[in-house]
Amino acid sequence: MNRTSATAEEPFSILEADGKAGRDKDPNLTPELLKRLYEVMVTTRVLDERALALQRQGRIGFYLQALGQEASHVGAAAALRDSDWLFPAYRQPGIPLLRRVPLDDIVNEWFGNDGDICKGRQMPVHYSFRQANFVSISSPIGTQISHAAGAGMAARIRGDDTVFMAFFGDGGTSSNDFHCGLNFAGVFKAPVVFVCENNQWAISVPLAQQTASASIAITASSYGMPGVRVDGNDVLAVYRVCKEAVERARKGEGPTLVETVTYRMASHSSSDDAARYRDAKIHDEWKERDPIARFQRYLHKKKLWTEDWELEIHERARHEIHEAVKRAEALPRPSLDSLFEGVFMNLTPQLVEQRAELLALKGPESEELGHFPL
Amino acid sequence: MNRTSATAEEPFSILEADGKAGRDKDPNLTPELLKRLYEVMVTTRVLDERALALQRQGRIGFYLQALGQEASHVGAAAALRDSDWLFPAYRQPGIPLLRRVPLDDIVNEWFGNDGDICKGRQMPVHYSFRQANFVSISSPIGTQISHAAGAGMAARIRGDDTVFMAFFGDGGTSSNDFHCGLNFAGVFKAPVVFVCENNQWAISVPLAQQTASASIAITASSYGMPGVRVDGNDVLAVYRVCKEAVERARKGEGPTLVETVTYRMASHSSSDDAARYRDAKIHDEWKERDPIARFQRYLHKKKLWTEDWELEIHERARHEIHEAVKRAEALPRPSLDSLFEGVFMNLTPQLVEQRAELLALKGPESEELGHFPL
Amino acid sequence: MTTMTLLEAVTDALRTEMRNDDRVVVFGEDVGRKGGVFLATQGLQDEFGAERCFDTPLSECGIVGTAIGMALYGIRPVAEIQFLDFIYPAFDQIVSEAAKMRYRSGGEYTCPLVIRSPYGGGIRGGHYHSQSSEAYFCHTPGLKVVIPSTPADTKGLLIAAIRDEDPVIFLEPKRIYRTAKGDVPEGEHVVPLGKGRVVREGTDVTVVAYGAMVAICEKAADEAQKRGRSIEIIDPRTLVPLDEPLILESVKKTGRCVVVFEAPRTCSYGSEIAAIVAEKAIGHLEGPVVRVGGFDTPFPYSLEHLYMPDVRRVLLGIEKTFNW
Amino acid sequence: MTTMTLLEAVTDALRTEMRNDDRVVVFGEDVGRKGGVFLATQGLQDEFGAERCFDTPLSECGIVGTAIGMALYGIRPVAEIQFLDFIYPAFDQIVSEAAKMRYRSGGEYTCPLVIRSPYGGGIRGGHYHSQSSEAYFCHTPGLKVVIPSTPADTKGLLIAAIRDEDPVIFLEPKRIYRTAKGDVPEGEHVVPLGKGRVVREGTDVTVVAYGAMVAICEKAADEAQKRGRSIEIIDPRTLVPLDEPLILESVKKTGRCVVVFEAPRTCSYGSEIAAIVAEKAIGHLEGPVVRVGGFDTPFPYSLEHLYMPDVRRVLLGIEKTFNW
Ligand SMILES: Cc1ncc(C[n+]2csc(CCOP(=O)(O)OP(=O)(O)O)c2C)c(N)n1
Ligand SMILES: Cc1ncc(C[n+]2csc(CCOP(=O)(O)OP(=O)(O)O)c2C)c(N)n1
Ligand SMILES: [Mg+2]
Ligand SMILES: [Mg+2]
Repeated sequence: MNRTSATAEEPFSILEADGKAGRDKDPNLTPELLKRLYEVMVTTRVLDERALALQRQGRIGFYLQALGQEASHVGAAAALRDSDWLFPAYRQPGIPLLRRVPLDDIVNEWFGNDGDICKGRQMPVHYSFRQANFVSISSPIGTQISHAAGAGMAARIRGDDTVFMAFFGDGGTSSNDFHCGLNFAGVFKAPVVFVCENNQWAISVPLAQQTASASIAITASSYGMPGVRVDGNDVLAVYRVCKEAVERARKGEGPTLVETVTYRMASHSSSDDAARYRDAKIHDEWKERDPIARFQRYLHKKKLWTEDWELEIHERARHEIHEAVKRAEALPRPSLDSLFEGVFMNLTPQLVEQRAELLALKGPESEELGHFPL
Repeated sequence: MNRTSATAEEPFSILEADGKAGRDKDPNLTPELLKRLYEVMVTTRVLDERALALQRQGRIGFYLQALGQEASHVGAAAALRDSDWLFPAYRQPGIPLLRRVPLDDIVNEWFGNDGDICKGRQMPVHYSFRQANFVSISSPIGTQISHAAGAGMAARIRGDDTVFMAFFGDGGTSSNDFHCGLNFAGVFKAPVVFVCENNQWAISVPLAQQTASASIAITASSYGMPGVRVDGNDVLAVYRVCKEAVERARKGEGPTLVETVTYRMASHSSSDDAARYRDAKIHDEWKERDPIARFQRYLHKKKLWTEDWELEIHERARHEIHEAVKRAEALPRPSLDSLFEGVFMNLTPQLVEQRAELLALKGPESEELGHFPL
Repeated sequence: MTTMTLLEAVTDALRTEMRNDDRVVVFGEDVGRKGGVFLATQGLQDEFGAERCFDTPLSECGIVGTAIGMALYGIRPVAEIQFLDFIYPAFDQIVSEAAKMRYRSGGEYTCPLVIRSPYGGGIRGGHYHSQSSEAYFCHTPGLKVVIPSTPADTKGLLIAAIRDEDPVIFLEPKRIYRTAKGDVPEGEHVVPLGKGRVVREGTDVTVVAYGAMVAICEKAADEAQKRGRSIEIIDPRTLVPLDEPLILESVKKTGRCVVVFEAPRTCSYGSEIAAIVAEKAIGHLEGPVVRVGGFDTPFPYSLEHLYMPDVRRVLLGIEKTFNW
Repeated sequence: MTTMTLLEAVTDALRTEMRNDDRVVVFGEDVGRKGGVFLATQGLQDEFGAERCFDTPLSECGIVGTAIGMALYGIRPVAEIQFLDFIYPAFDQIVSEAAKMRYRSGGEYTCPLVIRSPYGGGIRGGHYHSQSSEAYFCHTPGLKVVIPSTPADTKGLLIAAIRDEDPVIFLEPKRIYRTAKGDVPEGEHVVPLGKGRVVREGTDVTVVAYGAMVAICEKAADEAQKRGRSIEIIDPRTLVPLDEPLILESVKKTGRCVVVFEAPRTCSYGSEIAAIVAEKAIGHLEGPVVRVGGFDTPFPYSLEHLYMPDVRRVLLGIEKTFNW
């Protein structure tokens, strides 16, 4: 009578080592979409590299890479319509690119300058892109999960057919909001696709210390929704699985939990050194499964990839980022006034008074600050 | 590739309608234990009735019955040794009786008088019985779940073989602490038995609005532990399932989630009227499965039950409660001084000052208070 | 005008705004079929259907988290937390998300939502059904905090809160849910956030009080009057943003200030009022600024009537501003 | 005596108590193998094993909830919250459970545990890695709140906190983790909770400051000295319970008081100090009690250096107590 714990099923995958698609599995996407996915993934990698370099040069304060996870989030988000909403975590830099957010909007955020949409309020990579239905990112892990559930509930109440996609990591599954967010979504049949990018690590904590569950996907049954494990380094597989989940959601059949099985190739962030706690061997194994190289072989086989094109993507990305960085560095900090704006829609009398206090100060501003996280 | 949600398995049960035990299922408990379980269950019911009557007469401020759930919690707790710890919710009144807590300690708590162990700090039924390893109950739903996990972790660290049992309701499974408590217990293999008394309702919210999961037990796999569904109105089944879980825990094999499927026969509390939101028909169906009547038939068959004995239990319970109430009502309120004691181990200077302020007051105390919850 | 209780005014406000704006939805634990444990949402599910007035699972974290998601998407959530004592599982969502959404996104995303919750002592609810934790929310930039003390203000302020473009914590003094009765305008009635109310005029001492403490202070003022003290009572109604001028002008007139509140004293809203007065009206003060509040202990059950400020304690506080 | 940084003093205190009492266990996110994101627990897992220094899943609620369970069972948990900004998922466990356990159970069950967390601004951490939320904990009866400002105090207070029979929130000013250096006694070193420290004596103004603000105030005091103002600086060290006499006597001597802190102003600990002074030293005040704190906005990233009190703002605050 004891229901013992389930074992993890193999992640669904399509792309084989040699670049072929598994029998009967190829979603047969249009060449345009295939090329677009590839371009975004490569550009994402270039962007990530450049940003980390800027951090190492002391030009921006912090950065967080998605190295190795490009297929996982780009493939998922590509399953949506542009009118669908995203509730991202901080490790999906490819999504703004996919949604054609201007590079300047991305780069200005790193610098927290006067051109930053967020007015320099948050650390780098905590984007907000309303035009792209990309909801403001915050640092506390997991909180966006119940937001997505709520937005989905709202769309149902309004009778809209918008679909919502929330991203979070394996660490995020331990959060309060994972539990209540999936629970509410299940009970209210919210049109949400929950994408857990299981990259095996939460900073220095490995998956086995995060949960005793055999997989993330099986936790879906706690919430009465389907759970799917998919190879997160296989952009076609991720796309296909998410497409099905999106369709279900749009038809009013409720939420899905998708676990993309992948690996965090970089350190957690620019402040972290994974060599302190992580085995290099496993790292090398995952390198073999690089999502860009795998997808490249597939495109190559389909005659959609050439070396020239590859070079072109790299060149364009480097150039455009370079230009955007140049413009960003020329911009000043947000104005002192801006410090008090947007706490509420209107300034309160108290904030007006506090602003006056600050404006009245004379003498040089002191700036003996430390570095993150020291 | 979509893992669709599991369906609920039938709860394990032993007692059949006619009082027989299912084939090969009878745990063959000693007559002493069988009689003790019955006596505690019946006494619990008498206690509950008396307390509610006191509340209706305006002699105590609040009460919460366990009508219909006597087998579920008494059977579970009976699987423990006295040295094992309990982290109860508010609907397990039979456990203090099982652990032979003096009636005066129970009754004084209802009155919040000077004899109350808790010094009148909490509403009725929020007991604490250190002597019985029965940890202080609080009102916020679910918080005790992670306490039990932590105590279990501590015992493992110390190398003790204590086992811990936490109780909570179906509503409690939606709490933050259900998720993190079971998660930590799973990861650290804490020797804990989590008992969810699924009585189908959380005040006026039915199970289907609480979770879309097919059952509570299947959520165990999210935490890498076994989950068991058991007939909560069948004291032998509950005992047997919990006994196995306790053994597993004691052997270092980790936690178990037990779902006792039962029904809240009474209104939520003395402040509630379930007729406002609940169908009487289902109620009647559950009445057929009354846990005391079912167990009585079994004992009767085993020649362990007589009408005289039944009367004797009732008489004794009524009499002893009556006497305890008489004594409790004769006791004064806790002293004014006590208001400031126990915030910390020692009074702080601030509390000494605040106490002096209160002691210096002259004139009659005002007492125009409302009733709970109005 | 209709005479109603404070509790009825809550329902009236919700009904009025649900009729007025179909984006308004009401939800929480037991608010649907049962109509709430205090019956504040009674009748709403019948009138507006289960899509707009519904029960949730037992998770305050989920209630507030999903409310934020709804507000982001553009509807107007009014979430009930059954007792303020149970709001803490949602604290992260309130403090880290609702309060900061507009600021952190440079105004791209906003959180117009209302969290309603009964608060305060006086109903024999003991430890966990009696607390006054307004200070936590007042200390959090980005939240507005509102506490009414009369039925008319309840309706007007709750409607204003629902229409506000920012998150509002709306705390209802449950002790006077049924005892506070008064005339309430029918239909539309808005009391703007940020404006306090002079409950009664006086010349000798300014007493600042809100929620259930206002009525206690009125009784104390009657008593004080008999002893020749003229008391001015100010009810700020909105704790954040505060109507500072109203309080400061009064204190400048009377030269004395007592703040009355139920919460534990340390870092309370009473401390805040005292600090403002000590910073901005020091030249006019003729005595100490006195806080009459709860004690720095958890909330008790049996001795509740001693824990909460009563007429005796308010009078003693008033006297302290003269004799110190 | 050894010279060490404030951060090293944290590690030293933990190591000392773990050697001294085998009931002490240290855990949290990334505290084990990695030694914490600030490396405060570096070396502990090597010395004491993974049973006594271990990583947890990413759940502050679970960290504190299980810490309470451990404390109930009789071991001595020292839990790390990676940044104070991330403590809110555990707020219910802290406020409803740890703080109230002793009181609600009539003393039957107690919660001797320590929650350590880096707090405050100054490391370019922006919105969510910079907040100072001590007031929430100070407002909660049943919690002790400790904030050191020197390496020696850090060690002595942390050891005292671990030995204390009640729950202690121990906040570490991360901005000065590596910049504050000083002599620290080796081995046993206990600084009793509830006793403040006179950082420097002076006659004209009392400045109350804690954490990273103490050093800023010392610089400001040097500046003020040049302008002929003699500043007395008091570091309360323990915010709850507070060493009130130390502050009140100083204010009675100087007649002026400025409180310096990083948190938003409303309902802050700065407001509390101001309220105490306005209540108990009013007759000695020669000027307003001035709060120099963070602003009532969320914490910014790019303008962090303007948000936090600096020497300029402390000096302005001091001047306000003279010219008002
Ligand atoms: C509530 C909370 N606790 C702690 C942190 C600190 N922190 C930042 S990222 C992180 C690990 C997240 O791991 P995971 O969810 O797996 O995402 P990944 O970084 O692997 O993409 C932690 C602990 C935080 N941001 N929020
Ligand atoms: C955190 C929290 N939220 C709300 C409440 C109010 N409340 C008290 S009991 C209850 C229902 C609990 O249902 P369940 O867990 O199924 O236990 P049962 O009463 O059925 O035994 C609610 C909502 C509470 N006590 N704590
Ligand atoms: Mg991860
Ligand atoms: Mg239930």
